Amino acid sequence: MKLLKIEDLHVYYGGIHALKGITLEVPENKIVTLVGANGAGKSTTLRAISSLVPIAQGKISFRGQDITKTKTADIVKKGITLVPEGRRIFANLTVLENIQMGAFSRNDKDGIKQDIKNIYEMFPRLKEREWQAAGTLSGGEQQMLAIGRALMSRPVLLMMDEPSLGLAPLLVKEVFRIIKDIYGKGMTILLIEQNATAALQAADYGYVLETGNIVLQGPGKELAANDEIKKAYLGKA
Amino acid sequence: GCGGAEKQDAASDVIKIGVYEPLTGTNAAGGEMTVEGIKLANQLFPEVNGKKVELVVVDNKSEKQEAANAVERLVSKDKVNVIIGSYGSSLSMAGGPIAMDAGIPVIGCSPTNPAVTLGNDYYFRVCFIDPFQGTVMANYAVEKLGAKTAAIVQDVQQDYSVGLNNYFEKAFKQQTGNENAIVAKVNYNTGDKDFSSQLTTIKAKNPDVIFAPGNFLECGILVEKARELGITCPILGGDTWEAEEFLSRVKNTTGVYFSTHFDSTQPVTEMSKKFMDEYKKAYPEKQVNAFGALGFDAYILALDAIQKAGSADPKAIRDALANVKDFQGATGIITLDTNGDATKTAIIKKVADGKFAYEGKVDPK
Amino acid sequence: MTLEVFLQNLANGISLGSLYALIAIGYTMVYGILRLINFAHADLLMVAAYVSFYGIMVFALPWWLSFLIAIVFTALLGVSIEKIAYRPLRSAPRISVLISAIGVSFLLENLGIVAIGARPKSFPRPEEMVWNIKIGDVSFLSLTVIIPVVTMVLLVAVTYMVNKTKTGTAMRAVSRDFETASLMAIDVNKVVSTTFVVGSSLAAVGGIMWSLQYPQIDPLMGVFPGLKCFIAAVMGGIGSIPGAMLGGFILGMGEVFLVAFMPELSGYRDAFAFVILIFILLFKPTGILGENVVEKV
Amino acid sequence: MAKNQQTNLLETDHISIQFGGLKAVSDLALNIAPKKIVGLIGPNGAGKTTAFNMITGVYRPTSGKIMFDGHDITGLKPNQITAMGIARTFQNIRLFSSMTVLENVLLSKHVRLQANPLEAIFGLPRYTKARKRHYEECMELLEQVQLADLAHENATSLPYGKQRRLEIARAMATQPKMILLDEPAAGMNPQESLELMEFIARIRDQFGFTILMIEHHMEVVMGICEHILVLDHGETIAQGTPTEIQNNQQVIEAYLGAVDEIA
Amino acid sequence: MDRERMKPVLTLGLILLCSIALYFGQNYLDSFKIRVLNLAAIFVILGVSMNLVLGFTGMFSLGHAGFMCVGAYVSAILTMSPESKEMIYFMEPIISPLDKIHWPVFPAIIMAGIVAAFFGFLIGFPALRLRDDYLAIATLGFGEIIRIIVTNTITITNGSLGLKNIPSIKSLWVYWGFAIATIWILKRLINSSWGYAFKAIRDNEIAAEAMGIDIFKHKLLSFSVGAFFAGVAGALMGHLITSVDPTMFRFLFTFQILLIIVLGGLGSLTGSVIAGVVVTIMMEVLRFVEQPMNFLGLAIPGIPGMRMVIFSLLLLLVILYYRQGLMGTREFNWDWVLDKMGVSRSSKERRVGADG
Ligand SMILES: Nc1ncnc2c1ncn2[C@@H]1O[C@H](COP(=O)(O)OP(=O)(O)OP(=O)(O)O)[C@@H](O)[C@H]1O
Ligand SMILES: Nc1ncnc2c1ncn2[C@@H]1O[C@H](COP(=O)(O)OP(=O)(O)OP(=O)(O)O)[C@@H](O)[C@H]1O
Ligand SMILES: [Mg+2]
Ligand SMILES: [Mg+2]
Repeated sequence: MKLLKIEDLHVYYGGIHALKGITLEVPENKIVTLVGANGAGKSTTLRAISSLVPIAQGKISFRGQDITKTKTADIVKKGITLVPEGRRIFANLTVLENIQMGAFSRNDKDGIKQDIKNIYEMFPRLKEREWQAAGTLSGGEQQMLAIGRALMSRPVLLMMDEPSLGLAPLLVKEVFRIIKDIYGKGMTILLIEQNATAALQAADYGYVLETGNIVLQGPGKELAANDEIKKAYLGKA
Repeated sequence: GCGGAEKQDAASDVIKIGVYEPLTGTNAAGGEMTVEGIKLANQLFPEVNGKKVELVVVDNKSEKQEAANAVERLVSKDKVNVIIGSYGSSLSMAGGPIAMDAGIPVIGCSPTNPAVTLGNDYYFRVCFIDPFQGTVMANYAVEKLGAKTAAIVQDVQQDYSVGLNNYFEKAFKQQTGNENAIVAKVNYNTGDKDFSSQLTTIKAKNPDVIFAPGNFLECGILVEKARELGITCPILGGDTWEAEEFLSRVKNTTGVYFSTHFDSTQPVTEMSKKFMDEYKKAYPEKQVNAFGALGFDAYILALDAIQKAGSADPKAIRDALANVKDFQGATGIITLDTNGDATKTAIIKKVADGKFAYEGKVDPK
Repeated sequence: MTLEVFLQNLANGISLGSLYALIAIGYTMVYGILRLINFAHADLLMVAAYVSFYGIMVFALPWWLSFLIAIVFTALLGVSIEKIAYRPLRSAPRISVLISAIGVSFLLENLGIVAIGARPKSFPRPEEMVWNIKIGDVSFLSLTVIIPVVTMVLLVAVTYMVNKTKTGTAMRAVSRDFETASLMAIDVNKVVSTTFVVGSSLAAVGGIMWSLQYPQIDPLMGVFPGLKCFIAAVMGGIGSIPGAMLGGFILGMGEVFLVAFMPELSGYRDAFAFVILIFILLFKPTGILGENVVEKV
Repeated sequence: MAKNQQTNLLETDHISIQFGGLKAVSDLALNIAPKKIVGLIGPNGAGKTTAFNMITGVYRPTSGKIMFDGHDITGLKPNQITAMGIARTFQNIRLFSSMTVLENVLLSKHVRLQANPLEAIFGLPRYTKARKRHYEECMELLEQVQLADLAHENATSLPYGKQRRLEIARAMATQPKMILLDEPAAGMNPQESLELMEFIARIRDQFGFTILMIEHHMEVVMGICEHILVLDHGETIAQGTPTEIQNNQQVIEAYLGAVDEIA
Repeated sequence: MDRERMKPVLTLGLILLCSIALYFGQNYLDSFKIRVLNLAAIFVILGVSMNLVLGFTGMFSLGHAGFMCVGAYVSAILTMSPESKEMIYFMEPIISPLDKIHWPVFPAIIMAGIVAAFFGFLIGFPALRLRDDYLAIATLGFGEIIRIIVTNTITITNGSLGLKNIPSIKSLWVYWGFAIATIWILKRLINSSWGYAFKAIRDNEIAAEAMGIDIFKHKLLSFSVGAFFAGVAGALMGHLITSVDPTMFRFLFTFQILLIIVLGGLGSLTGSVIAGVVVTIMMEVLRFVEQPMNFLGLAIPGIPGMRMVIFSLLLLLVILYYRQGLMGTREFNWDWVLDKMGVSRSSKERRVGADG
């Protein structure tokens, strides 16, 4: 069954027609990736799913339920969590408080405690910085925090907007390992990556966006081998 | 501009009296009381020389530039024959020069700063001025209350308070023959509500009397607070104290004296009685107050001048006003001096049994 | 200065300081969440005072009931103001919201003048609450004790709520970033409304206490405490609840003792409030307990 | 002055900085000869941006000294340092949002303007001439960086890659001797990174800038840097040529990870 | 004709048109209308100068009323005749040499600006280290401190008694002359390299500093220039009303100016000019709602305060539904006018002006 289904999605920013009829599907327990040049509309798609931008036209359904008009907070409660572009950590809360915020909708104290421990295991650096104001973390540390925070809501569908942005190579690998790891635990992932090679390698399925339209789609490995894509995004002629 | 001719026509059977008072902003309460008095007078005496009198009331928002606009509007747009206003000397000073330039006489109700009428032949007023009032209270303190020392509390933002204190201080020192008779002088600002530290300072100096002229709003709290702090000496003030808001605060205290313009129990004139009665009829839920009375007087004085002048010509009204002598107003017998200021008897009142009570009077020299 | 005079001044200072603190806490709450100087806060004091006044004087209700009604009414009004005048501007530049707040403030004040007139009214003091206490030569009103107690209780309650409850954590998250907060499953509108309920109730309590202490009420009565308490909140570090408390006390005590030690400077009292404020800001640009907002380059 | 000080454009003499208990950078000794492209790499939070901030005057080092072009610039304000010839870009783009592309660049000329506001108001020749010259220089610069056709677009409406390039152009317009680039390729796809790399090499050759850059994209760093310095936990753990660094075991462990398919 | 060459001609034409309007205004309007227009000119000066500080440089400063106060007193004391001073300072005489000074009006107004700018400089020195709300409350505080000092220094300012008999100026030419000069100077400044530096500081302080702009110096410059014109406006206000006192310059006055610039559009001089005129005139026009009215045979008594209620409602409506203000950050410019009139552009201009 398709976990998430988007049909003919249109989004405008004032006069800018950012999404011009996107139709895509995310099957359960798969990794799906969106690739495309800067400004193609990748982030906008994820923001529309989270209901952070007004949807002009189209329909989004999750587990067969229409969520086009659902409020952001309720969408999160239904199990869709977004790791936003640019990290957006709460700068003046401590690292720990940030992580706890992720579990806002949950009430199981012990489960939360255990999850925090897991997160610290995943990112030992965060444990070291537990009491530091998150705003003073380095770029990479903030990204770890953002991912960790999102995991705290135990999402069914985790959407990540460029999670490897600004990370050191070792950590980029780490992030991809984590993505696979999370995926292994039965989560579904919708991923945006500039590092298209890695993303397409990791993904089950990929969509290519160009100025608000989907121009190409197919299994990840297939797309990675596509010559046109290689030329446009992968820096390989 | 155009349309003037039409207005002139209308003016022939109507006499317009402009009123500019603060109806909003910080001085709104004073303005409101004054306008009540003016409106009452207008109801009682709606006609003069066989013509209907029309009031044009404009708000000056307690702001100088608005006061100036208001007067300009009254003289050049509404083409009034005479103007009444304004509570607050500084607002009057903003309006004064404009009326003078336009040759329209103005009658002030309660602006007591001497500068209002100085150098302005078109500005008159029905109240006495600060030098007189301050001196009256100093004499009273020394002669009747036997005070040898005094403390002064002043609102530095109020020209009224500063001016009155200045004359009180001079007269008090002169009367007692003691340069150091003022043992404490403390200040506050309009709008303050906490006077505890000022009063604590005064309490430590133990003066024979305290002189504290200012807005009834601040002073009511001040007097009440003084008694709470255990200060028992007499506290003296000026005409602004005659307001129910003040009384409600100090009802249960004694030793509160102030100078004012009239007294209901000792009506100086027939008009006083009439005013009292009508006021109670018109505003049954309100206490008679000095501002209402002064507003009332300003109006009937204007009517008197129009009648004497026999015309609605502003110049003629001005000349009539300049010659006012022994006019029987609600607040007493008014004679306007060369500056246009009223010389009249000051009444001293005190608080007793939860009311203002007559204490004595001081005639002008 | 004799001991009595000193003690008297101390009593005066505590009474004024805790009143400032009480109102400042409300300012700081709203500011802490919305980064908005809620100018209308000052006028909520006035609304609460008038509702209490009419409750007691016109409808002859017992004073405690009137006060309760006033608090509920003011809280509802505060929430409505947020809904109507602030919420639509959430994504607008801060200055627009500020202007909106000034607009609401002007509107409330002038509606007050139009509807009930500019003349002050005398606020009734229930005898059960207000009486005179005299210890030796030091005399003060019962309010001098009651107000600090009320302030402390509310301070503890509000601090607990913000730091220890879930709603409180949500408030702090919302204050940083609405959008991301909503991604944490936080209902931002509800959190903001809750903040206004609490903030406006604090304003109501402040307004009632203020009117008991200085029992003359008029439509512009909020302007003066509004400004003073805002100064106090900034002094302590706006957004910080203990800061507001601290600022209130510093300001109240400072004003009282300035006049006590230097009576000839009493005319400069308001200037003095600003002088301490500016002095503090120069050394701690975000107030005494204010957080240092670091922008990482 | 010792001779070797003249051969290096920038020298940091064992600078350190501490935030509370955290030593973000310790004993950093950077020596950069003119016209070189030097890379500064290291794990997240290693202190790279902090090192930039010390050099550009945003933070003052807790200890140590920074020499630039023979002058001690330790503790100078950012604008003074810019005036001396160091320009920078930011990890997160900081363009002037209300201004056009051209105005963003033109602004960098303000620091070189020799006139006072009165001359500007009354349009006196010293000002108008300088302004005209600056305008021409900026247009030319935009031409060079291929943004000329967008000169009158609003800067923040540009696509991401072009904003990055504009930020570099803006830094270039201050007429610096040295440019510090903080993760210029962040958020770019591999193709865009390649283009950026060529661009950086080109402006170095054309204008003779000295360049110090922080970057996590190894293909960029290894592709154009002549010298690389690696930080970890504020400490310098290695420096050398790209090949040396790529084969340094410590660097591989701390930063690069085992060689694999991603690069 | 080529557009670029048309513009100066058009500007000249506009100035001529303004002069004609002023000429007719001065000769044919009644004194009430002239007074309101003069007041509008003062609010225009206040609006554009505060907009420089707040809208263009992004400094949230609320000290404008304080600088007006300085300007008003400086010009008043310099221009009042010695006899007037002797009469007005009846509590305590004015200190020498101020008692003898008797300047003509024009240099006194300029001096008022200079002294106010100097105060701005002094205050800016400590205050401009602060930001946002902290700057706002500190500058508001300085404004109040100025006013309170003026209230308490009786031998210079006559304290709360205020000053009167300030030489009166009635001419539209003077007020609007100053207003137009102010607009022109500020427009030139804003379009200069310094203007861009101000905007850069507003947009992103950190980046501006990294581009070599001395933030503090530029903020101080903008702040002092703002204070200068506030001082000039204060002086004019004194000459318009012919009396001044400290209560005129309460911080609420600054809010009025703030309203004007926000209504007009932060960062638009044109907006401030339009809003300054509209708000001043509207406050007078709205007076009718406070007059007793006969509405369909129903006598409605005048309700004081109605005017302010309506004004606050209008303000709220504008800010809620039109938050950019009248002009946003746009300015009046000939290109726009010519486009509207259908005058075509040359191809080169079209490329340059494509953003518009
Ligand atoms: N808040 C906004 N206001 C106006 N336009 C916007 C806004 N956000 C995005 N856009 C525009 O919408 C289009 C799509 O943007 P989006 O952020 O979705 O792109 P993206 O594919 O995520 O690019 P990137 O790789 O840069 O993150 C772009 O043209 C962008 O300029
Ligand atoms: N103002 C500050 N206060 C406290 N700690 C800080 C501050 N600035 C930076 N730090 C800390 O110093 C360390 C170095 O940060 P820096 O930004 O220099 O890292 P970086 O090497 O640039 O990392 P990245 O590649 O992720 O951008 C980090 O641990 C960070 O948390
Ligand atoms: Mg994106
Ligand atoms: Mg960094």
